[in-house]
Amino acid sequence: MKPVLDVNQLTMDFGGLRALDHIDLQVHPGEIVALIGPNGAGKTTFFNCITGIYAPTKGDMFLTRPQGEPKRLNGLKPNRVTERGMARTFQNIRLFQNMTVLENVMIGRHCRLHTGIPGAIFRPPASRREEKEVVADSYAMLEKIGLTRYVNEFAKNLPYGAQRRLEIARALATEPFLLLLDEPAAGMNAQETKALDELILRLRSDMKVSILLIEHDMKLVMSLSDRIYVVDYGKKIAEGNPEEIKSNPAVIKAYLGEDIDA
Amino acid sequence: MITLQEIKKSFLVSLWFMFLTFPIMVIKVNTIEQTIEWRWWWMAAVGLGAFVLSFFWRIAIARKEAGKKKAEVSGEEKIALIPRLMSNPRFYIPGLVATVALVVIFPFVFSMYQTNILITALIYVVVGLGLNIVVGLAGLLDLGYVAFYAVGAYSYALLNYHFGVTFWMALPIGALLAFLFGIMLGFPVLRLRGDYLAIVTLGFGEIIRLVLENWNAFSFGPSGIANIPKPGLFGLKLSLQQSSIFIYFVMIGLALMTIFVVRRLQDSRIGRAWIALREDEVACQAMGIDKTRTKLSAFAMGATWAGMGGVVFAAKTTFINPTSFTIWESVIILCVVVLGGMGSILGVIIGALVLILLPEYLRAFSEYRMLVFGALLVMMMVFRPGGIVSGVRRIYKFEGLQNKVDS
Amino acid sequence: MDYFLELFLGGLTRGSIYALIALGYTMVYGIIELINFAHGEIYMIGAFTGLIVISVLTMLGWNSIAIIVLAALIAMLYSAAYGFTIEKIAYKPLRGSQRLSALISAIGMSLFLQNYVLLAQTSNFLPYPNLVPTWDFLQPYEHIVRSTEMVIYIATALVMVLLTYLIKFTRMGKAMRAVAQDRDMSMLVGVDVNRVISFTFIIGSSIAALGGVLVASHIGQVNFYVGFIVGIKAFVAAVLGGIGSMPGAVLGSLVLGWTESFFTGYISSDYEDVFAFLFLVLILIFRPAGLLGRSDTDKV
Amino acid sequence: MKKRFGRYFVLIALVTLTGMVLFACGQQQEQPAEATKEAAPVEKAVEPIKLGVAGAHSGDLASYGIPTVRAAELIVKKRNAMTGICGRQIELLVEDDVCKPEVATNTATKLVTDGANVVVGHICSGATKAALGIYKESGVIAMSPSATNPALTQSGDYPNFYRTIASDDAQARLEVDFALDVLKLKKIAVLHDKGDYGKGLAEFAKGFLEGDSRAEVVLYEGITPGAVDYSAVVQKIKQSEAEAVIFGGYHPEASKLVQQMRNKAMDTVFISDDGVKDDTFIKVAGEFAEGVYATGPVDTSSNPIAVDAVELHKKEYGEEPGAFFLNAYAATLALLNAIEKSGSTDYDVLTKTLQSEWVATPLGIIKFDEKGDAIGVGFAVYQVQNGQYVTVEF
Repeated sequence: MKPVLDVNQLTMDFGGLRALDHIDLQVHPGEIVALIGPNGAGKTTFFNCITGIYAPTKGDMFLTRPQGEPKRLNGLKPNRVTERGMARTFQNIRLFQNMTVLENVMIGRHCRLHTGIPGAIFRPPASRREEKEVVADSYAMLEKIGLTRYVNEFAKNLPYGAQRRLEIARALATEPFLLLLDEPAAGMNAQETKALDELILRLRSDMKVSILLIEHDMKLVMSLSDRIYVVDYGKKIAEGNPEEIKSNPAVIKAYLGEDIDA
Repeated sequence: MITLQEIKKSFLVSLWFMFLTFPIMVIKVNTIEQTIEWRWWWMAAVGLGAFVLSFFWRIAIARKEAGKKKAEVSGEEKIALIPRLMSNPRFYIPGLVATVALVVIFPFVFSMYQTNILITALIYVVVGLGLNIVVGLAGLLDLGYVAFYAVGAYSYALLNYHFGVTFWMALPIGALLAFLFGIMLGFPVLRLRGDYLAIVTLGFGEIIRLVLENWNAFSFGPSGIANIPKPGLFGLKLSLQQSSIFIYFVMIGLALMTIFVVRRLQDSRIGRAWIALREDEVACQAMGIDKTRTKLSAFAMGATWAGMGGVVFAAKTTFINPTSFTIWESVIILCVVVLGGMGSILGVIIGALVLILLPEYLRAFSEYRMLVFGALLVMMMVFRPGGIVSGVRRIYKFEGLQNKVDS
Repeated sequence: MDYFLELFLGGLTRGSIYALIALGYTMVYGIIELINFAHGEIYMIGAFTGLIVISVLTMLGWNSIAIIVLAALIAMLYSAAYGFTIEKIAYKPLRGSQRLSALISAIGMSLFLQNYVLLAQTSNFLPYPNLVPTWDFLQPYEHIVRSTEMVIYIATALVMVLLTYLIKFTRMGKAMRAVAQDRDMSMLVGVDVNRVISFTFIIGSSIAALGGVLVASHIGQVNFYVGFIVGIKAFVAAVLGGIGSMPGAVLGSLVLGWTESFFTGYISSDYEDVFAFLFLVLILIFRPAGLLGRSDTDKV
Repeated sequence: MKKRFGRYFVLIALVTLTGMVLFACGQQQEQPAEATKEAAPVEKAVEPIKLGVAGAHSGDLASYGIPTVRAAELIVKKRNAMTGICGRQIELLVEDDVCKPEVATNTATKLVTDGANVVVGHICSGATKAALGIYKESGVIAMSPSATNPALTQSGDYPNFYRTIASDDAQARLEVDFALDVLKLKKIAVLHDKGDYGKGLAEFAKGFLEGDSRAEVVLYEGITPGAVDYSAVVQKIKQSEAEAVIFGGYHPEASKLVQQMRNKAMDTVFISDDGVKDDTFIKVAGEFAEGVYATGPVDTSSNPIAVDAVELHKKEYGEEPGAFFLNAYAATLALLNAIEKSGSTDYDVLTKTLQSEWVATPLGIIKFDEKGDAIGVGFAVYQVQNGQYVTVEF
């Protein structure tokens, strides 16, 4: 089976600084892959390269819809990448603050709809039907994620955990087959993290979506991920399933630093 | 009750203003005749005025601060008076009848002068709603909006002069030309944000005015184009009174169409994309919205209404020259949108009516007219920063699956 | 070659004049991100105050050097007072609200000040006595550069140096830079933000007043409307250089001055302003944050 | 759909209803004058003659509009003290149009609605063109003291328009003839201030010069009013080796140009129009004004009416009269005289009287031709000699 996401020799330089150094990474259909590493290792930069926000210095990126043909991502603008089926969330929440929860999710539906300006003005039956669908689909998404309580609330008034889940709901509204989660559990307490764990597993099974996850909460990473990539100072230092990573000396050194006496 | 402490503060304020306005107010200098005139009683007037006004100012500011704090504390979105009135049916049905009645009888009851200034106000409603799309919905600060207004006006004037195009043909052509100009002037500014966008659009507005002013062969330069025909009614010869009444109803129709279309756009997919663009450009693009197309569509749709407004403006004044399309026009249209209430159709309508009719009714103040107008602008903004109809952006209220849009 | 030199100096004069006003725009914008439309009027009020002081002093029979210096100082004092008062009335109450409201308030204040001077003084152009003495060492180059132009160059350079010193090496300068970066954070670490903002308006306004007095004596006349056009041009220059950066404002002003001067000289003055604006658009397309502006890319 | 749609009407109604009724009633005391021609002969009723005055009273061109208001005020005050005209007091309706066409239409409509019988104004040619259509349809005669655009009279579109100032082409013709015949100049630069007055005149001058083999137009440029510095344009004039500059525009720009030219040690002859033939020009330009030629209405300062008018102005307002004051004084006198002689404010009667009766004004004894231009108002060439304008006989 061809990998859903295939990244090889991805390199990114900011002036003299090499943020990413020849990274290879694959995500297979239905898989949950984690990308971990200390702060400043280049994880978010990696996300920004594959979603088109930055243009990488070197390296190729391919996205393949299950049973589809690989499509090259280099040079695509972020909205084209999302249309191709790879949606993302952000490390610091970027919701549309003065729009309601439902409207935020409806924005996610945008690239799947077709009503243009004439359609909006004259509202032919097709556009009217599409508007009804948008509302129904968005509400269904909120039900899946469990946010129907806040449907008409402004995004800025939501509690922190709910805002995180709204970002995931909005990303899923674009009907991706690969979901990028950028530290979804950041700032969450244990009970919220556990709920998030179940949610992500449920998403994988219900929505048939593979997930690439950046996360610092090791318990969550170990319990969720099928495979883990570890990066440090822009270089890949380890790859494998959770058990291998737990015992990998390079990972321990990167995370916990040298033993004094060793 | 006015405490001693407040009196002291006001006294200090009045001293400060007397010092501040001393040179300009008191010493009237005339270097032509080398004469200097000392007007001490003006200083006394300023002192007294400042003393009294400072009391009102402090009370108003205190009330405003208290109002804001109460809103923050209670957290609930304080729905402004007007939208609350709008929503209960007992009030709006009689209001609806009153509107239609007033709109129909207005030109016959009031004098031609009143009708004329109301036509100007309606033109600014249409143009204001256009700019509202660009500034209010999409959040793109456009200081050169008058360029599209000029495109509309000059396209009608020139087409009529060279090819005898009538008003009714020129209206769509003017709108289309402005639409194209909207896209053309939109492209170079795609990557600009905030004040850089403002200054470049200001530049475009000036470029178009200067080209109109200097390129005599094309636009007849500063001497402008005269006797532009008013809109005809199937070739009938209309007297001045009748034609101004006819233009009035044309404008009412155009304004209604604008309101209808802008509301439709606001509630549509493109409308949401504009609002998302204003909220957060990066997130909006990451969610699959094509930033370029959305921005260009905002510019182009906004420009279309300015084009139509320009065509009617040319027909109404029957003479245009570049001095009518200066930066000041863009500024006034921007004031209409911001003062009325950004993003709210109702606000823009009220903003246009207030900002255009006010200077006319300040005519009684003759040369103090613009002074009072400037002062009112400042006061309106200080005490209603969100605009007259502020805060309530028409949100998409979800009421169960048989969804109904709340106005 | 002589033609080029004179156009160059002409552009330098224009640039220095724009710089004296653009600095005020950039400082105010840097601190509270407001396009201070009323700044052009502050420049005009500075010129008028100078004219009034000059008239009174000439009546008392002072000699010309003392007059121009005192006139400039008093003009700067009064313009600073106007700047301070305007900020307190029209901008301070709007600090929390959306930026566009403050912009409209500035426009209203600009309109108010124009008509205030029109009604208090006169609508006609008043001649401005040129008290800057013609220095003898300039005599042979009289036709290339005049003493008033020389004074403008020196004043601009002096102001630039003083400002850089103020911003870089004084406590208030550090506070201004802090408030420019992040107003709320500065408040948290104990910076009296209101005092800093008032101080910025005072400095910006007094520099504009200095410009007003010097330019009016160079041109030789002044009226209530002088501030509007020059204000817009100075704002264009400030944005061209990268709004918010002091060296940017001066650089932007000089570039704008030279563009206008050379295009007038070599092509045509009919489209002088058109070229200036086209040039601005071109620069902003390639450097969306102006020549020296820091493009604050969003941290994703 | 309908219910939602209706809501918006509520608000338009609310606002227009309250706004209109409140303000409109305030304006409604005088019942709106019917737009149809007022054929009623002047009864002895006390109904006043309404004299409209329209022009720029605020904004950047205020200094060109305010002297006209003062001229009308002075005459009306004087005539009302002497039992007005045929026993009817004169009521002055002063309206500001900021020299902008769109405001001028509102101003004209307001004057017509308030029942103005005749109007002195408007000041700028653009605003005048915008307003004349309204006056024409309402049978109101408008006489401008300053609008010099030739099309206003020669186009024949505005039979109700008169002016007490010669048109641009006559002035341009005089300037060119003076430059070529008297000063025998070969290379001339033509400049203007991009305004409808300045550029209109400059185009005529350029046309006459190009039509004449004796001279050559070495430079034709527009300068930007309100610019901080004109050294670039002055360089260009020097570069073009022009012997003289013909400038179309107003005195603020002219004085800046002359000052910077003399500073660059250029002794180029400077010829300009009546916008510059104004004492303020000499005061502002100071010693740089020496030797400058300017065309202007024939010198009538020795004319007793003119002397009396200037005296009255100084006594009333404490300063010298501004631009086009004498022309406005003449226009007001001509209109009132026509009403007095014909005993009616009817359009046709007035038109006949204006075109037949000679009237004494500060500009001399004048009458109007059927196109609207004043006969007897000519232009003369003046030169600044030690601080004053002196007529140059040629």
